[in-house]
Amino acid sequence: MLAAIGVSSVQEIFDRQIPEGVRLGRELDLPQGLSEQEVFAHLSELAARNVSAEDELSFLGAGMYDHYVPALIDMLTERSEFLTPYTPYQPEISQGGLQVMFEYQTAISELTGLPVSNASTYEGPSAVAAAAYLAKLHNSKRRLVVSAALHPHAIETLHTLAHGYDMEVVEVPLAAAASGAGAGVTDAAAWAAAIDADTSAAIFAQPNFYGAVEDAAALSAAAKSAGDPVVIAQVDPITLGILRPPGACGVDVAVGEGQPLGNRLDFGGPSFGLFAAREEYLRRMPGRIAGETVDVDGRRGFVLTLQTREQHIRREKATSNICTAQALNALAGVVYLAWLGRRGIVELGELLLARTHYARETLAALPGVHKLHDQPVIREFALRMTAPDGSCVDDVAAIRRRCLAQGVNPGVDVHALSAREQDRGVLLVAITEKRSRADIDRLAEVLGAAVAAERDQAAGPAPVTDEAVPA
Amino acid sequence: MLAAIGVSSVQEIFDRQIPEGVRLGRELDLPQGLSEQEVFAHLSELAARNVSAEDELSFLGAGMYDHYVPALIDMLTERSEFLTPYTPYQPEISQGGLQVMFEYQTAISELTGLPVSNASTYEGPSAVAAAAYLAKLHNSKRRLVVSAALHPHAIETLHTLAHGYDMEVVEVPLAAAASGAGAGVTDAAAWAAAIDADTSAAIFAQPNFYGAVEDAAALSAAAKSAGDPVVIAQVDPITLGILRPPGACGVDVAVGEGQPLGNRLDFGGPSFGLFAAREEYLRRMPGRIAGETVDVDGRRGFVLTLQTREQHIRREKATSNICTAQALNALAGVVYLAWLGRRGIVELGELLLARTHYARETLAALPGVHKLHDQPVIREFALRMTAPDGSCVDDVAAIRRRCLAQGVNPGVDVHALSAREQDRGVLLVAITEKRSRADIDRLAEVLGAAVAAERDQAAGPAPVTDEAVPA
Amino acid sequence: MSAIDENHLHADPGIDGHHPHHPTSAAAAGPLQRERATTIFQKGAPGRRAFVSPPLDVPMPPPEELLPPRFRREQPPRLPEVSEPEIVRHYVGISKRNFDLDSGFYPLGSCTMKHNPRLHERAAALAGHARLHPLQDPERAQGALELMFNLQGALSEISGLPHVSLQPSAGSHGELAGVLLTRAYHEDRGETRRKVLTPDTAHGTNPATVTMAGLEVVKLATNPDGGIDLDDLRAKADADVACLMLTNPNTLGLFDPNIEEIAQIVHGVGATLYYDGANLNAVMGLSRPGDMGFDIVHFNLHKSFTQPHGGGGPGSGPIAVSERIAPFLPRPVVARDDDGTFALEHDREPGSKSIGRLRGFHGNYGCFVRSYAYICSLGADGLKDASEAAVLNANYLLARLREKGVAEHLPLAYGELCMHEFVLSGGPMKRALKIKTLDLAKRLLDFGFHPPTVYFPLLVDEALMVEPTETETKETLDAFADAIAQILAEAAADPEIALGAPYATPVRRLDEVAAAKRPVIRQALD
Amino acid sequence: MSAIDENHLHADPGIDGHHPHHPTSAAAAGPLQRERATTIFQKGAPGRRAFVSPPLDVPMPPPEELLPPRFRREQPPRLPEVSEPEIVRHYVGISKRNFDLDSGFYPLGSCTMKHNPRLHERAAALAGHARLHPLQDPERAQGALELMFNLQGALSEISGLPHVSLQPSAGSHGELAGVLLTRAYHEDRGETRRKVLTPDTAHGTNPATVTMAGLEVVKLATNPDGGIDLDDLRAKADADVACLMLTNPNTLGLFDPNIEEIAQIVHGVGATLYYDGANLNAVMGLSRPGDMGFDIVHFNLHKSFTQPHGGGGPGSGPIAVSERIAPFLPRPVVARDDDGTFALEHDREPGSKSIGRLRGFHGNYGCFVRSYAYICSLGADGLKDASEAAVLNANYLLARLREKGVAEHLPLAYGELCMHEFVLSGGPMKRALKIKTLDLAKRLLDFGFHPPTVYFPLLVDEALMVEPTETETKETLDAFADAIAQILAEAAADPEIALGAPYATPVRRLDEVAAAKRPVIRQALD
Ligand SMILES: Cc1ncc(COP(=O)(O)O)c(C=O)c1O
Ligand SMILES: Cc1ncc(COP(=O)(O)O)c(C=O)c1O
Repeated sequence: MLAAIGVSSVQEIFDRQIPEGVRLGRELDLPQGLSEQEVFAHLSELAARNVSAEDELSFLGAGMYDHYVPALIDMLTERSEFLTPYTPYQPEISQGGLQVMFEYQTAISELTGLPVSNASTYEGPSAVAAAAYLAKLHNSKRRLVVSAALHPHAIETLHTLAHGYDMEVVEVPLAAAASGAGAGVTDAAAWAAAIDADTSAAIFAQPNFYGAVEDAAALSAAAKSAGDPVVIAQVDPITLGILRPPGACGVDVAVGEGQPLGNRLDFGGPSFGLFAAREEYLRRMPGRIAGETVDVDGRRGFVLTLQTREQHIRREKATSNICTAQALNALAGVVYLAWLGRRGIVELGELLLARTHYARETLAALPGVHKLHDQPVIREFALRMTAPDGSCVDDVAAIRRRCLAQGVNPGVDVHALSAREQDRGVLLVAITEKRSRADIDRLAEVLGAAVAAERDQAAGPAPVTDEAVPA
Repeated sequence: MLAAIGVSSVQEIFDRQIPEGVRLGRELDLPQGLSEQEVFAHLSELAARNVSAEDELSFLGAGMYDHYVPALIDMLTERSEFLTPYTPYQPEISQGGLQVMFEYQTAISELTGLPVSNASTYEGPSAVAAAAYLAKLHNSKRRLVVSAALHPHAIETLHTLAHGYDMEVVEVPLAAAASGAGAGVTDAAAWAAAIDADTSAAIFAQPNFYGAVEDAAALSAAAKSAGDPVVIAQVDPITLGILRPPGACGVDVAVGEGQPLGNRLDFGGPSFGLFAAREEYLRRMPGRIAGETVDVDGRRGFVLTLQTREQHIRREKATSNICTAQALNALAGVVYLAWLGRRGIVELGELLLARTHYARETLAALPGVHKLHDQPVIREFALRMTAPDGSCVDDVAAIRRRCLAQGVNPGVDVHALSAREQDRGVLLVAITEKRSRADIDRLAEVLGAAVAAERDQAAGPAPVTDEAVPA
Repeated sequence: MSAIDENHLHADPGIDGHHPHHPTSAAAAGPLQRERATTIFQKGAPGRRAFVSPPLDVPMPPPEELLPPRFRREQPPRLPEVSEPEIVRHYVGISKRNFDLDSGFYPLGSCTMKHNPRLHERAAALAGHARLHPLQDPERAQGALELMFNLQGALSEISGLPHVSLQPSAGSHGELAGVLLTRAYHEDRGETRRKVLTPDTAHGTNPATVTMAGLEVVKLATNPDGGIDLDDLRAKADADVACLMLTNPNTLGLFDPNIEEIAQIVHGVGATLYYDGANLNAVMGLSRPGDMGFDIVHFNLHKSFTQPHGGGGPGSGPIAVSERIAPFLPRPVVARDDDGTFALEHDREPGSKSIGRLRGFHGNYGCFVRSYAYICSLGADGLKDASEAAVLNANYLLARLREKGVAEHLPLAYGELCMHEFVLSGGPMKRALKIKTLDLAKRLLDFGFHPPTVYFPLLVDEALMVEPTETETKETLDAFADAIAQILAEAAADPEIALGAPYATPVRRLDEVAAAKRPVIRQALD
Repeated sequence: MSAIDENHLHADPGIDGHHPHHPTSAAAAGPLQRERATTIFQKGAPGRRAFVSPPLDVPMPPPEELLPPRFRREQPPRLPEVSEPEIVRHYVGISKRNFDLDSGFYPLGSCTMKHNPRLHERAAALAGHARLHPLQDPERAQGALELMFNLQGALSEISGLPHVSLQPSAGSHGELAGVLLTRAYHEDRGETRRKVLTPDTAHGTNPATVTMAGLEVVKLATNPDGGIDLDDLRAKADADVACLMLTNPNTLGLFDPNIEEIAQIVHGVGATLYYDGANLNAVMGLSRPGDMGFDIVHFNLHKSFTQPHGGGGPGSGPIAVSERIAPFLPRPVVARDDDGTFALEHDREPGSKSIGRLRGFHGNYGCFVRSYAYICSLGADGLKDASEAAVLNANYLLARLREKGVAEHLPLAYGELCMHEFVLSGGPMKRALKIKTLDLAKRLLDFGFHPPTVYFPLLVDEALMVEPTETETKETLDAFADAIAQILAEAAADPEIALGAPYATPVRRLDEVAAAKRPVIRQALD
């Protein structure tokens, strides 16, 4: 090969191209290579030092959920034909991937009740920011009004990106606990008040971060009458079998985290962000979109379409900079939805609804444990822990530690996640179809004991040895 | 569908065909069906109650070994195209499977140094019995002479099947410990003496059940000069990168357990049996054989060939009754061999040789632990445990229990496996490339302590509490 | 190309429309046909490799010391020298030259090609199953033993026979166990019975097994209804008969209505009744071999219980037996002790009547995991539903194939209804249309279907044995029936099309005679 | 059909030999072409399903109580109604309409389509990784945090920059982070710089990112050697320049020999230097962006570090930065505490300068597992070997394509040697042979190759950008070069062949204009 190139060594190829001053000239300071079995042993050892959802009874959620992933998804995503190609730039040999995108778009459109969907964005929170950018492109206004009941990561991401967009973010607080709806939902009055003629987008979550079903139709209507913003809802796709879809609630753009649809937890990624909108936003959507067409012989086929939105064509005028997205994760999503099917998504929704209700009622009956709000909940709900004097318990962490020691992870310490004052004492509990009634009862037992012990300890020192048995 | 059939119910189809007296008329007494997630949870729970080679430091072998299975094997065996078809009865749409068989046959032929191989038999011990049947078909003689150093399961299987063949099995004992070679190898004199003109086959294992490299060439030569038997060797394919192949040792038929070649442990199956022979046995071989040919347009292709040997054509005159065999396991085998490659199989052999030698020397240096024999060993070796008075320790089980409590499975208690007197006090230790020097040193430490403790206990009662920590 | 790339049920099966009489012309060659088969041994280059050895971490004594030269191999085996990417491309590539069940309809009679749920692969791959050593101490393998115990129990309940051995590796291995059991049973009673009755519809493994077990095959005739000829049976049932081996429903897809009488006759002469369980998929939860009077049953876990077929295995062939046969069962079996723990029962007592082992270890456990998962998924109701749907699908497809245009050429060989499969005769087709069953089968390849089993059972002229299974949709059955009709119509117009088929497969008809005459069964290397 | 079924490097790429001028005739239609695309929404039947719900094991209050009607969906979403076997057949079937890296050569420039070892999939699937919740307490996720920490360290060492954030989800997300960091850096110094310089060879994500980050793109010219035009740079480098974004080697596959001077100029005006790491595969262990003077680098783990591309993701785009940029990094990052435990460092102090989060949680951890496994497998020596082999392969293929018969039609656009990829110009081909780069690409499909990247970079007329990667064999490179030569020879004889290509793919050229004009982007349902 060297002779064909006309060099005497590989070294020469580099020497002739890389200036001496920027050659490394030493070996990288990294370990030497390992055999396959050694690498696998190392990665297994690291895995063994993580407590996965397989190793404890977990009620963690807050954006990613331990739903059951059917085995056929692994089989399909591991097929070379789906796993190893890149973006379908050559449609003639990429009809598989393109058709998957087209089917995915159909499924998301059906779920959201909105006519257009792209083929995926990165994940949930960044999809919110991408939707805000769509609003900016659409109306060139400067204000982003966002409910504080969004996932904290979504709000933080929006702040980061809005700086780049040269937009201002206005947060709408939660309704006060005294109000009719209880705390944990967007304050409707403040929402309406925050939206003005300069508001580019108004953003809420459904169900919101605290698990509450918001009055989406009312929020949308209020936004539209207070100004002319793009109404953006961050939705949870798994709830849309039973929940009124955003398209039927006056929402313009629906985004959300796709992980619950057949994707692994993977310590937070990769997953996918769903992104659907009303027709009028189609030509400003970010990301890939597959469209139907015909070939020269009249056969039905699919292509990447509306590419003039995209960076590789429009460069600095593109509607987004996104290039590599989450095709394989979106494949898992659409296969999952096909697996659930028209009936299954409703049945699953009803099961979650019933179990989550049962869990909320059971846990809220424990002394010192209260519902954060009274809104309906579907697969997650927030609890507030109180001290015997009724004040909120600061140290959810201590309660959680007691539960963890029993092999039960009771959910997310919201304040630890968000660092927001409003979230002190709040525990967010997620229920999937994998958490049976027996599991919920076990949580109630363990959480009840943990709260009681903390309250006792607050009252006076007492030994906790009998509970400190390692899992 | 019922209308097309012309019945009013499915029940009617059955009622019209199954006599009332043999209809079940009740539900099966089995649990009701479960959802996918429930079944998976149940199977996971059962799995969790097994101590796998992942859960302990295991030196178990004696026929199946914890070799590293490269990831690409899983990927290929899980491809629908290999996993879900059946026997390639329609060659035009089964070229993939047929070519795999052809490649497999080539690899086995290369390994064994014998020109013909079938496409797989069930597994190791039954392959020995299948080879004996080949001998019967070949020479119609009645005596099967078999070394007692075969795997006990192979000997037992041979007895079972020989009854059907109307053949007699004569076992050749191990050489006495006093002899030059030490115990653990076939007694050469007894071997020669046992073989006579009526001997259909003479069968030995290489390396034998006790890990010893036998003098295969000498055994074959002795057999041929004592009579005219078919010389059958049960071989371990993983050793054949460095060990003189059976074809070069005068062996006529080589059989063996294929599991070490890229197959899982699977609690003993499925795996595959390899079966190779000299040319003259070709038309009496059991099982499928793929052969090369051309199609009507002259393209190279593969078919199942020599089918007139087989049950579906020859029925009661078939050379074997085998039908469904182990195609997928054989695929794993040939992919593994391609992965190892021409150099890798030698390197792996050398690594095993060195580590096994190190392990044997290290363990045999422990008080009360002795080599069973001095023959070379490649990946497994037998130890004899003795009491302080030099008598053999009956209770290998007790020693093993002490090791297990430390998370180390020191190997197989041979007497527990074979129930043969000769195997009392014998521990069989397997070393694969997954067992590092550090692992071997750990075994030495744990085994040394266990033997010492047992010897102490034999000497007088002493507490063992400090060792009885659960793994 | 169609046969292996798509379950395209409505596709034009594509001979070049312009050249119907020149279907072998290069013009019709599909791309996979342009690819010449190259084995892995013909790829790569010296020095290439995928394997990287773990480090040599122990002292290395002189090689002669470890293994004297006379034991050493002189030249390494000429295995391939290929990198990992080359291996992946090679095997992914040739995999595409296979048709498979996940890609299309596979109505291979007698083989029960039902869908293989991927859950089973996931469960079987769990380390606690896949990496469990067979000689792990029973106390440390309780999950596996419980699984085997439960599976034994389920198979016992499904077959209606009290004792089960999971050991046999496949159906024919189960048959061998069964005939050896029969021999042992008779020998234990001091009898040497030499004959085994097998109907002429029997699968080839039945007679082959009888011979391997040292007994002698006596054929039984089939009556005009497709069942056992009772007169023939009565005539042959004598004191030298060890056993009658029967498949019920038999290989014609027919349930023998005289089964009770047959059992009576066989038992009347002191012989045993063996049930070839390959067709159990017709009767799960509906009728049980034990209740029919059978003494020994084998199951094909890779048929009724959906172990994937793997291109020809692995399978698993457990057996269930009646009380009188139980003492002779291969050992070990799994038993539950009084304290609820599970044990491998060896029965090594001196007086043991067990025929002994048939193989190493405990059977194909990996298959047990899958079939047990299947039984758990379906449950009592689901198993019955599966058999009902299998029989419904078969009868529906049969009805579709009894329509005008097909039935005259491919009449049902026996009976009116069928169980889970049925057998058509291609005899009239051969006479009227000049194409044989083989030609029809080959032409089906172009339509993207795996053909039915052909030329079996032997007593049917030009047999075509169709087993759709319960996991196929009505749309698929209709498309298959349409394809058959289309092929027959096409043959009526021009038999050459079918005679030259297939056209769209990676290779076309292969010269099997040449392959057998001068066998080339391995890659030549230099 | 060839393009997606086999890496058949020596195959006749098959236009019907008898009709070279009628390649679109039905005679040439391959079987996948006869199959009309049918979506999963068009399959199944009412009532069919795969999902079985776990039992309702809790009391069921009245539905209105759980969820009032006004919140309820009225009609279920019209998802498919299909059984599991139908789903499997459907997706297995359409998967076969994809070309993929495991099936053939994929020299897509700028994309580094190197082999994806299956070990990585196995490791990533371990429950301890795959089923780890992102909000698991850090003490209970030490393995994951250590992995991330080690990966941060390795990327830091490879890039020569001290601080790493793993958060960005892909390359362009990393770019966005990078430009926002630059903005934050300048703003922190009280400067509002509005301009970002990008060469005209830049990938589209660079300018698109600049706009999204609120800054303004200023284009830089390329000099005749393919590097940055230093005069243009000097002219444009002023106090309003925030950053220069550069790919090095650039998208022409050329290492900019003036990189040190460029860095000097850019730093001289107080701007930052951003390294688009898409081409890092050329220089791993050989030259480091940090040593070249770059302040910010993004990595494409799905390129240099072999995360499978998944049909267009997932990817992962970590960034590494110099000390001066470090305070602004997105949080959290993984840190090692003094006691050896690993923690997520959030930096929530009031004075925090962090630009904040770019997404939820910690980044695409599943990708980290794979790329970390890759780095462990290769090690210091292996990474260098990989880059050397990538560059060797590219130069060898370039040499083959500079042979007579090809070079006159497809000259190298710039330079003599190349790094890991090279760009040819199809301009002369277009003029002499009347076929465009697009036609050449389409004709390559018939030969079973994925075409190179086409029409990028923009400054090359009829660009063809070829990146073979290090995991391809010489045999494959030769076959590809031969195919190119053959296509050119064929075009010289008859350009219509390439103009009409492809022929052997599941569909042929598609009407993209119609697709964009009246977009149909979902299945219509009734
Ligand atoms: C009726 C019948 N009996 C027996 C067998 C043999 O079963 P196996 O292939 O599992 O050995 C078969 C399988 O093909 C069969 O169809
Ligand atoms: C040079 C270059 N820069 C940036 C990118 C964008 O990377 P990503 O697709 O990961 O967002 C690409 C990828 O296609 C690229 O080739």
